[in-house]
Amino acid sequence: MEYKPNKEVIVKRIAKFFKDGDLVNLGIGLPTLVGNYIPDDVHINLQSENGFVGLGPAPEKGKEDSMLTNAGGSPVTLLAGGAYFDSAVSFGIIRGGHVDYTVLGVLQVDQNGNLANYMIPGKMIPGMGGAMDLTIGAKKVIAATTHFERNGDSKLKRNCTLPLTAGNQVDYVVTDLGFFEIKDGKFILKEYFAPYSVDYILNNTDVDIVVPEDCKEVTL
Amino acid sequence: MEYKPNKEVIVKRIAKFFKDGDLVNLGIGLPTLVGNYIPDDVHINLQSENGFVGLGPAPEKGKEDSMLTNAGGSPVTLLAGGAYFDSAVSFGIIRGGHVDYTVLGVLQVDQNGNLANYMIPGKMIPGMGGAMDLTIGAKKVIAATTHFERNGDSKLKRNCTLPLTAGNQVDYVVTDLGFFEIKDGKFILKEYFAPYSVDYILNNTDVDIVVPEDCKEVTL
Amino acid sequence: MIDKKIISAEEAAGLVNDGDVVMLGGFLACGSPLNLLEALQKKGTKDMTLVCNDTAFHNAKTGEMTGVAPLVLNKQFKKMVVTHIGTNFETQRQMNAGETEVDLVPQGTLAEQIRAGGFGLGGILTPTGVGTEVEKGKEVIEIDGKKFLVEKAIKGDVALIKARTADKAGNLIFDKSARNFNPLMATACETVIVEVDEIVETGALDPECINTPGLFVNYIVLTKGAK
Amino acid sequence: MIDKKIISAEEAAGLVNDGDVVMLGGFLACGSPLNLLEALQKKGTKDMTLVCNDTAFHNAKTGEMTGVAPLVLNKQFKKMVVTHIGTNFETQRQMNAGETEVDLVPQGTLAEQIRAGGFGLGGILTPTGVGTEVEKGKEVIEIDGKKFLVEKAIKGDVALIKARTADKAGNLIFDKSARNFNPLMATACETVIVEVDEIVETGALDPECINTPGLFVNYIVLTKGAK
Repeated sequence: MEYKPNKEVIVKRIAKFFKDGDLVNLGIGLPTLVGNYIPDDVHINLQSENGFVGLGPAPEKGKEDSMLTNAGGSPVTLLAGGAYFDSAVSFGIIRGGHVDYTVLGVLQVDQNGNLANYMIPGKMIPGMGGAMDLTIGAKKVIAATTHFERNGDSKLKRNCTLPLTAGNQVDYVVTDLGFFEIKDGKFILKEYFAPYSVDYILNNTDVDIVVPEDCKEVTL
Repeated sequence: MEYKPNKEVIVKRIAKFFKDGDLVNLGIGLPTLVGNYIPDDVHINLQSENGFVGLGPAPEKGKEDSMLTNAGGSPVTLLAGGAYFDSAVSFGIIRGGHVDYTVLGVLQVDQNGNLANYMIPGKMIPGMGGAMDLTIGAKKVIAATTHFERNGDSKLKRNCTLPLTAGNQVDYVVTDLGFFEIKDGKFILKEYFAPYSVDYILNNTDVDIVVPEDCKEVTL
Repeated sequence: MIDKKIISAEEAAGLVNDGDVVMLGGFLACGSPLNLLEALQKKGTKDMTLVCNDTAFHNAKTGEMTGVAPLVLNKQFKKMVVTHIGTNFETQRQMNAGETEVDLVPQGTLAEQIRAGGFGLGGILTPTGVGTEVEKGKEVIEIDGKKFLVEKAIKGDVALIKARTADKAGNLIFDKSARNFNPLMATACETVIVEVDEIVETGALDPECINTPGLFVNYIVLTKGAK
Repeated sequence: MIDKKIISAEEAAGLVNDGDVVMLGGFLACGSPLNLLEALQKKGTKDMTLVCNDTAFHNAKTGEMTGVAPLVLNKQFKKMVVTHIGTNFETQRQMNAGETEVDLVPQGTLAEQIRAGGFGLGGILTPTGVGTEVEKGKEVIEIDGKKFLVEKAIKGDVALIKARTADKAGNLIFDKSARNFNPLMATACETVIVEVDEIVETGALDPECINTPGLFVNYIVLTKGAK
């Protein structure tokens, strides 16, 4: 079986995490796409760390407001019941544990819940932006990533080698192969995504993976 | 000459300190009265540490609003250009050095600029409220006090014996006998108030007082 | 946005347990949730720790009381963390008699400690209180030659706050000087109960002017206004 | 209330000196004072230290730039204290080449450091950055078994901020997500210059909704709005 990156599977699965009333922060890039797959009957509150809650969908073409953007700089809208605030309040909400879930992109994530996602020394230095606060502060941290790098290496590691965004904070990892919980220094495989098998995941990921009895195949 | 407490002299003199645009915080009690004597042609901005700037005079009888009081709990008004904020912002303004003058009451003030005004252990414990932040934070601290206690002791001391509100922060002391600057561990007598004389002050105040050449008599 | 639960003052009092750390908004009772306090007084909840700017007014001569004063007189608090008790002779009496533990905290420090608790900071470094009784037992850090006290964050079990208006999603707008500690306390407690004068539809409040976003609020109690 | 001075963008740029620590509001240039930046670029002020969320956009392929990017390209900064430079390849290039000192700071930490500077705190204790590169060279304090970094307050010489509306007394109201760091920076600098879309009479703004009281503002620059 050949691996083909599939971001849609990742964001579709993550979109099923949330329940009514959850406050959720979606990181820039892949995580932002999760917002497009939230079930219609689930009402979550999205935070934009540049300064508001009640983040709504992109405006109609021609109705963009340059004074209302998401953390990636793209025009968005505000839902009824949303509220604006400054950056200190925004990160107070984050650091204070008021965000139920944050979904973050990944350079590396390891079986101890360490996350590296803000720099490759000497090469790519985007900076941490809000990622360090989000990783430390959110009640649950979901790492969202394609399972493999372009060169075929797994992004799931025994130990991150890149500079950490935060240590021991990642709760869940969702890749295009499966959904993992991180517990006791291991990846617990809760679901594997068709058409991949448990063996395919185990054979291609050099980390400690536990496959519990209730691990199940899911088609997304 | 017999001493007779005269609070009006104190507040009248203090009211002459300010210039256009100064942000001023007047403590509870005697200092609050300073607000009644600001010259008509001087426009200062009064802060109320319970949460606003633009403190105006007491409302007309019958127009009191229980949701708008000063730090002493008395009904007040808001001037055009005033703004409300929470207690963290209010004390951020104070601690951050944005208040030009604070005028505070006194139990004891000494020649090193130490102020004691929040408790007499075992006897009277009002608590420091905002006084510690104001004393530490305001650019200039004016201590406002009758010169003597009821038993005849001077409130100006060589060393405070009561618990300090803050150390080395008082810049000026205005009593009903004179106006002192505190400098290099001494009280500098800048003005003495009729009908008292320099000698009267020196003979009745057991502290180090310097009388500079330009010390002058003032009638208030 | 999900609607918040609207409950009665009595139901709200039922959410406060004996021994809870209770943060109470208000400054000399201006901005205190008076109906919640009355319900808590009736219920007789005890051994609470009070975190509040002050203990309101209790006139020694006339016996008149405002705000939290009746609960102080009832000895419903085993401890009070306050900045000023000069207007309540009974609090001073209990403190001097050693009947109740009273921590006196500078007002700006208390505001920052509560904010730090709500905003995930371990504490703040403040120059306020250096060289005073407040310094006792605290760590002192020197930064660029200036001394600062390490003042730790404070969190609570229940916040009892007062706002002018809530929308159904729990967004709050306060009222003039009645804002004071209320928005700070809303960030720092497990359960946040707000007493309001009116509830409006979600979306009716100006999103630029919301002092406390609904995410901080758990329950709304609608009263006919402050007493 | 005393009126604030209304000046031109060019006069404003004249208030910024070579070597100044300049705090710049905005998040990817949303809420940056674009006319002030243009004037500062023309004037060529140099050796500044920039404190800002980011260095806006500079597209490596097209050369398109927004916000502060032209000043970065001009090398008007000797140092930049920022949280994110992923959208400006030139900042990354200067950092990697060692041409400009770039301090990367977690966004929530930068916000608190600026607020601490403005509000007279020596710093704050934050869990953010513990066990990462950010911890290096910093004091770590343990409170109730949890580790926190001591992050020091930051102050600046000049704040260049953007608001939607000022009244003549300098009270400010911002605009949606363009608020971000602007109100924080207004507290933390010796000189505060605000670029606004409109100036109204003192008293015309709702005193419940003022994000930055006029006491923090020194100069107002009226422009025809954000570019």
